[in-house]
Amino acid sequence: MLQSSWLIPLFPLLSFILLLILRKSKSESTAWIGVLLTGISLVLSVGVWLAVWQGDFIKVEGTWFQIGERAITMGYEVNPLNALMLVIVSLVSFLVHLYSKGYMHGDERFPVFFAYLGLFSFAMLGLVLSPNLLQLYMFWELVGLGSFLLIGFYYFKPEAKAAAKKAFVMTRIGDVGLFIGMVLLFWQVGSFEYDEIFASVKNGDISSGMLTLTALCIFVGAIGKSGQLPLHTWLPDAMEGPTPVSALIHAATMVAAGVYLVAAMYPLFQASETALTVVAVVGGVTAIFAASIGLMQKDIKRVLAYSTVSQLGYMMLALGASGYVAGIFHLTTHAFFKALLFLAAGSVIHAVHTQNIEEMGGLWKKLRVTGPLFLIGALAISGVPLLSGFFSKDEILASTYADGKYGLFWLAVVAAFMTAFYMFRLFFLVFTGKPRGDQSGVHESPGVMTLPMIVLGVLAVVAGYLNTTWFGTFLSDYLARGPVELPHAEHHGPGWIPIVATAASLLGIALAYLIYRRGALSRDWMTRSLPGLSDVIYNKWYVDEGYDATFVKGTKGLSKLGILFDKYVVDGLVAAVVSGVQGLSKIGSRLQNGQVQSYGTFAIFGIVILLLIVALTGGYFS
Amino acid sequence: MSSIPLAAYLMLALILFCIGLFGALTKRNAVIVLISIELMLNAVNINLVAFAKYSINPGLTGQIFSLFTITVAAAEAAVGLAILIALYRNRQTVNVDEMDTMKR
Amino acid sequence: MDLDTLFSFEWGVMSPEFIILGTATLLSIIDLFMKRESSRKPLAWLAGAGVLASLVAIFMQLDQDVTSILYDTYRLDSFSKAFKILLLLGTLLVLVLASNYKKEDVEENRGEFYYLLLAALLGAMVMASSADLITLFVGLELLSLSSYIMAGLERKNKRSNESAFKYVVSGGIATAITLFGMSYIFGLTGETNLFRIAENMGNVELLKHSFLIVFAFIITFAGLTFKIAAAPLHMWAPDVYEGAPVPVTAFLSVVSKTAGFVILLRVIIITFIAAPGIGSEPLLLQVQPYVMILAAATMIIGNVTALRQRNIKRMFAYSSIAQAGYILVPFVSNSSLLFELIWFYLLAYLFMNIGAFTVIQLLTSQEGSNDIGVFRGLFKRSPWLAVPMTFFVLSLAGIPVTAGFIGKFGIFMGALGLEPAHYWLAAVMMATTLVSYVYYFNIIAIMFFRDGDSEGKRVSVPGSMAAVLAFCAASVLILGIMPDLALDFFYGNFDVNEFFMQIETEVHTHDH
Amino acid sequence: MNTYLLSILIFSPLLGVLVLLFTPSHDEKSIKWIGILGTLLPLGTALVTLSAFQMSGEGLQLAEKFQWVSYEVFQSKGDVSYPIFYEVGVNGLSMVLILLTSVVSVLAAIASFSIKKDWKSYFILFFLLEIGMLGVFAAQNLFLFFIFFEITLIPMFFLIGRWGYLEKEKAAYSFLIYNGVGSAILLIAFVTMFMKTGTMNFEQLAYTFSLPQSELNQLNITKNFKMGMLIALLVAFAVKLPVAPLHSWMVRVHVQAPPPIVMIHSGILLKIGAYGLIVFGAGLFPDQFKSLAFVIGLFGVINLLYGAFLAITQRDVKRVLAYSSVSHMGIVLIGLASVNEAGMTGAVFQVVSHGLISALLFFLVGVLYERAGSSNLKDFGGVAKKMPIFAGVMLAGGLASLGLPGMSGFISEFMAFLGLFEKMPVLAAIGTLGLILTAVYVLRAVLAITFGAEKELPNARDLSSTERIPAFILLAAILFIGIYPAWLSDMLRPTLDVILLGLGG
Repeated sequence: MLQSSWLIPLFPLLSFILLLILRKSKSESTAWIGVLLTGISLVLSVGVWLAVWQGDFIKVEGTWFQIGERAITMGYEVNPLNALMLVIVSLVSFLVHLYSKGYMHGDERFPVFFAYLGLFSFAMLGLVLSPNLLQLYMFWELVGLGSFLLIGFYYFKPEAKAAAKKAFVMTRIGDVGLFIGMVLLFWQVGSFEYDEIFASVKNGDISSGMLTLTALCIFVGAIGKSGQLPLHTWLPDAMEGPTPVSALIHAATMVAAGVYLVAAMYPLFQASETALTVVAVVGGVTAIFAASIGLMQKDIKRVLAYSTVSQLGYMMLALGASGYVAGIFHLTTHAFFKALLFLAAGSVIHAVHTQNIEEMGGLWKKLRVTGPLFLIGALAISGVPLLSGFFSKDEILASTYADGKYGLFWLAVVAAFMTAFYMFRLFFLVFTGKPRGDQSGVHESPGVMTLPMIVLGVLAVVAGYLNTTWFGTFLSDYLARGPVELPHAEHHGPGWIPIVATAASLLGIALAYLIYRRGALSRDWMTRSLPGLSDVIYNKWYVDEGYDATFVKGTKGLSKLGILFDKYVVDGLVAAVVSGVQGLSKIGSRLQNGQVQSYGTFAIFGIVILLLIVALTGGYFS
Repeated sequence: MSSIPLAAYLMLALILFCIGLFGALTKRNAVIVLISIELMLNAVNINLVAFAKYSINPGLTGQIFSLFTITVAAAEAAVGLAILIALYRNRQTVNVDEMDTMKR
Repeated sequence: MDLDTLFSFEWGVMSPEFIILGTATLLSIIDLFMKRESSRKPLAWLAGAGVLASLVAIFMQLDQDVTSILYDTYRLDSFSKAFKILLLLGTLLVLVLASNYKKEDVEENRGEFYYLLLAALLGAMVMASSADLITLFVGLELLSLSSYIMAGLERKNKRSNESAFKYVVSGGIATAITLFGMSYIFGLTGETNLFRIAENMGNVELLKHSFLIVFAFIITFAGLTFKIAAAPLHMWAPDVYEGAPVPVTAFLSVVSKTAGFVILLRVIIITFIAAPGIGSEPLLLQVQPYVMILAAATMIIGNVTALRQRNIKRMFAYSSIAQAGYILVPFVSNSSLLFELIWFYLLAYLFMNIGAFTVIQLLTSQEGSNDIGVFRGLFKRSPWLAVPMTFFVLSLAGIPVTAGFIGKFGIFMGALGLEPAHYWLAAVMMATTLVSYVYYFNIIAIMFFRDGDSEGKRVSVPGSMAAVLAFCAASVLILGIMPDLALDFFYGNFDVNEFFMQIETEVHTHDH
Repeated sequence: MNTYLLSILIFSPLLGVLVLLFTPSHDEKSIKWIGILGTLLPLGTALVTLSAFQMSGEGLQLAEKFQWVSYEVFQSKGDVSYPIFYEVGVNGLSMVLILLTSVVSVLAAIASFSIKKDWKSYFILFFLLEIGMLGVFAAQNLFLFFIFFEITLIPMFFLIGRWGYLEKEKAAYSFLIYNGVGSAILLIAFVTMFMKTGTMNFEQLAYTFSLPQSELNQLNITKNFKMGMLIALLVAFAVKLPVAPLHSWMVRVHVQAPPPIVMIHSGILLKIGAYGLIVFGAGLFPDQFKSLAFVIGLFGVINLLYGAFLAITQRDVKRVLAYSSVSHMGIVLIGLASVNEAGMTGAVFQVVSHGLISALLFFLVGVLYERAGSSNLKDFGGVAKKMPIFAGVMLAGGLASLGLPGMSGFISEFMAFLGLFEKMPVLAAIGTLGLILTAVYVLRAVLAITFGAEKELPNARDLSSTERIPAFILLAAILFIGIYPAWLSDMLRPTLDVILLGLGG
């Protein structure tokens, strides 16, 4: 089974190629190609996972090309961590393929969409299977390409174009960090291989300063991909893409790649306390920061997007707080419930043709499948007990507390409260109350769309039992077989932590209920009480504007300056030389005045001057 | 025999040469210009003859040289005057400074 | 000297000169007896035949050892043979140009041009073959006087007149200056024979007159720059070139210039080779910076001023000034490659410049204008004229695969090969070459890029002109691709050491 | 027969010239076909050469040598002759570049279908240009190199000046004068070296310059002399590459020249600069090159950033691409400056990769210009609608240009930076800023054309089948190198090893 794991990414690639060839086909059954091929990948992935569960790992590599004596290798590796990722990715990918069959119905570039999905799946699976940093980096960028193409799928929309560009550039900033970190590591270790890097780290071959530096550089890559502060702005904008894309790429898989990266390179981070702290702080701050923005957004997908950013922050926080298992656990559960939420949101949008929650309301009755599924997702993400989110979030809080990062702990609790609040704000506004827009043609989505949602709904409920103190820590036992030495003793913080967490989320739900369901509190209650703050939050803390005013304007300004420099200094110097020569030419032809006698005079002057020079410099009269 | 030193001849020739040069370069009348050139050539002749007699290595060839110079100068004057006449026929002027249709 | 002595000389070595002299005399006599209205074209053919015969005679002399007659006033050595070939070849091509030269306002059927041309050639050949100041001077004047008349040959053309007059005046002054310098050379050494001058120059007594020596050097050198149209005596060239008939311009820019270099080499190198400078350095080394200044000034003035020219003949005048500057560079460097470098460059220059003037003559006489606009759209109209012209221009600019490049490359070898290398002179040469690209390529641009209103007006090319064009273009290319053809010929037949070889054959007998 | 293979290759385009000379000049169709067939001949010969070429073989292969020009010099130390030979040969590096040349030439010839006038002289010049390019890479001595180098100048001058756009003549002059400056410096340096050492052969020169200083003193070769020569060579090739601030001619050429010629120009001609830097700079004066490495690297980073910054706000897509070339050539310098295997390989990869990518992009721009009569970004939008294949290829080209993995641009950028990070990590880190900026300007330009609201184009046709050939071949080549770089790196390694050995590892 394991030997054929290299085939897993190739099926989606095949799908990409086939569908690109068939791009002009009007038949929507082309979607089945994609579904089928990712389905095969899924089966293989599950098989691989099961094999790994039984303790089989594999690593196969071959030389790709050589730089001098050093061989740059390519290959594939399966270990507990990435086997889990394989399953998550191929599962979500498969479900999204299926879902898109219904969602994209009627689009004139239908096959192209599936082709892009295939490309993305290929890249993401390839990323996960990579046995070395370089290969990871390559797929890392390809994943970005897939994301870019899918965000810009509606290429004729200026917003989509801008969003695609923004996504690519912002993640590239992170990628460059990863690139630097990777290359620096190479010159320290002499290889891109994870094993060798970890071995060097263990042997202490790398100075601690360099360790921190490389870890941080790599973390910059993770920040970019996972939409962490300060490179988060692209992720909400990426919602311009079709909703299934948001579910696949911008919720479940690609954005989690940052978390995966940190997890995959965990020994490196473990070796540097500073790096871990930075990861934790960035994660924690992002969690609450994004959650705060989520409170006031009006676009259903944007709320979910900020929620994603926030949840990814949680994962980073966990990893930074030595909660390796917690982080990956949350990654897993989040993949399911966030994909569910997005697909459900997609179903809603599919029904009402708007993304503005102000124009929805009272959809519970009309969307009998979507509504409950959305509720499950919302409950899961809010951390309501017994659902998956509860367990993973609890574990994160526990590790943070156990790691002694109390400030971040309370930050995370507040974020949990906010999460519950905005999720239920969303739920109440969308599904309850009276319709605020035209809902004449609204009907439930077809089976191809609801089926994936149901699968995800089930998973969102049960995935939490992978790792619980009550039923068994399957996940951490499983991960412990991997190359990463787990931080000793998974933290089981004080028993009051789950209670606090539950309280926070229930409080959030209650508050949302009071405001948006019961109307007990005015909706603009906060706006009125804290006008300045709410303004700032509503405008997403003005980060976009800030970037625009500094980096974007700065770059453009520098560019304009450069153009001026080019025109006036570079070309100006040349022009000066040219006009100098022309001036000489003018003098030359002026002297040629047609008077033969003046020619003679010049000649005589020439001779006399020459003689003078000879007399003065020749040393004849000294 | 003679008390006049070589330097005096040379100075005379130099002065004569400069006078000729000055005339050739400043006079407006083309005939005078041609004559001035003759003056310069004659200055050379003085040089040659003086050197032939008084130089460090005196020799007869200097005088022979001057004979050739005189002959050539005559030919040159003839050619010059002939050209001048052709020019005069076309232009009705012998002013050197009017002969500047070609310039720059 | 009695008749016996006179007859004892090997007059045969002068056969090339005699052939030219005889042809010129014959032509003048035939011209006298020809009817006024009959065409003088046969004269051109006759003249050409004479030049060709003379050329053959020289080729037959190639194996001959150094011979000197008339007390070294005439000597046949490798140097003279090598350069006489250039002179004859140049004249031959100019003759073809001249035979095709027609202008409406000139009375046709005038034969004197041909024998004047031959007379000028004779003067140039004497300059190449003499080692005595007096004969050199006479040869120089023979060339000059004939040229003066040729420049003014279009008697009714004011420009031609003016050109001739300017030439005469400038030439007169230059002659005087040269002679003035020569008189000092004579005065210092008491000799007119170049080799004996050289011997006497080495005299210790002269050490105290070292300034006079350098004075003589500068004056003579400056005077001789007139013929090659180099600074400081270069300013006549644009005006004279512009006014003179095209074949004459071609002659002046090629044959006359070659002759100028010949006399410069003879007089300067032989005379001053042993001359002492200050300290232990020889004079020729010491004056290098000054010659360098002249060379640099010539290159700069020529190339820079050419930029503004709209008159094609004038442009080529400045171009030829610049080329003279390039050829002066080997003089400065005085490398052992001196002779072959100059010879090769002049050979290349001969082909490219005469080729260019062939095209210029065809175009200017058809369009009746000397403006550079005559080239407009030439590629469209007459590609077979435009393409060779492109080769010539590229060669003048020194672009590879043309003879001009090899010539320039050689000059660089000379300039950079010695210790210390003349980097800045090479730099000036390169920089001015770049400037020259602008005006040379301007011609190309006009021919190729601007399709003017004169579209469709083809240029008629007489057969002989086409032959000259083809010959020049082929030579420019072949010498550019296989320069060894010329270099091997040079090395195989000429020994530059002969240049310095003094022949002590006859004993002086003054028994009368 | 093998002995003359290279000469046959170099001069094979002459056959095309010959045939064209006897083709009536109004017969557009046959001329264009002869044009394509004429470039296929060198391609075929190049492939034969490749098959005769031993991949792992070290040193020069298929060498030819004939006496050519001989100056005899009589000096005090005795007769010294200064022979100049006709010497050609290939090593891994030049083989790669010869292949690149012959491929890009064929594609440019196909792209020349859009040429509107004077096809006959166009293709004659085109062939001459190809001779020059092939010769430059095959030449094994300075003299021959210089001659071929200059041979490329003249046809280019004509091709720009006659078939270019509005300000073509100015561009042609710009090209001529700037390159003239470069070749002038080159010539002075070459002749000086020749006169000092008596040889022009690359290997002999490298050997001579590597002699111990005590022996060099006899030849009057000092350390300063070597340094001076190196600086002269660097400046000369910096003009060609081009290195800021000597780049303005190149921008002008890229904007004004006809698209097929720009393909050739940015695809191959600029590469002569890089080739020269490697062969002459690093190859002849390794020690001095090493001591200047920082300066070279600095210029590389400046080039990279300067080009990128200026590309960001350009309004004309041609100018964007032109500045992008400036920027990408910075990566070549970065690779060279690192003076290690990774960097050197990266530099050569960048040469090849940029050759293909820029050829592709300029080809597409040419297509666009043909359709719309404009290359101003403002005039375009949503081209993907009517011209989906065009848009796809353009996007792919853009992505290749910004160094997307799986495409050739990534490998070269990666290796160049990998190299520099070993030696000058801080400088390299500053340089990586360029990677971000590249993404910014490439996407801006490409998306402005293909994405967004559709703007009406007068003549919006997707790529025709003839146009698809060059586009797809180039794209395939870009992908091939990106996915399987070993093919190229194996071919290069023996050659680069020799150079690196001189550089001391």
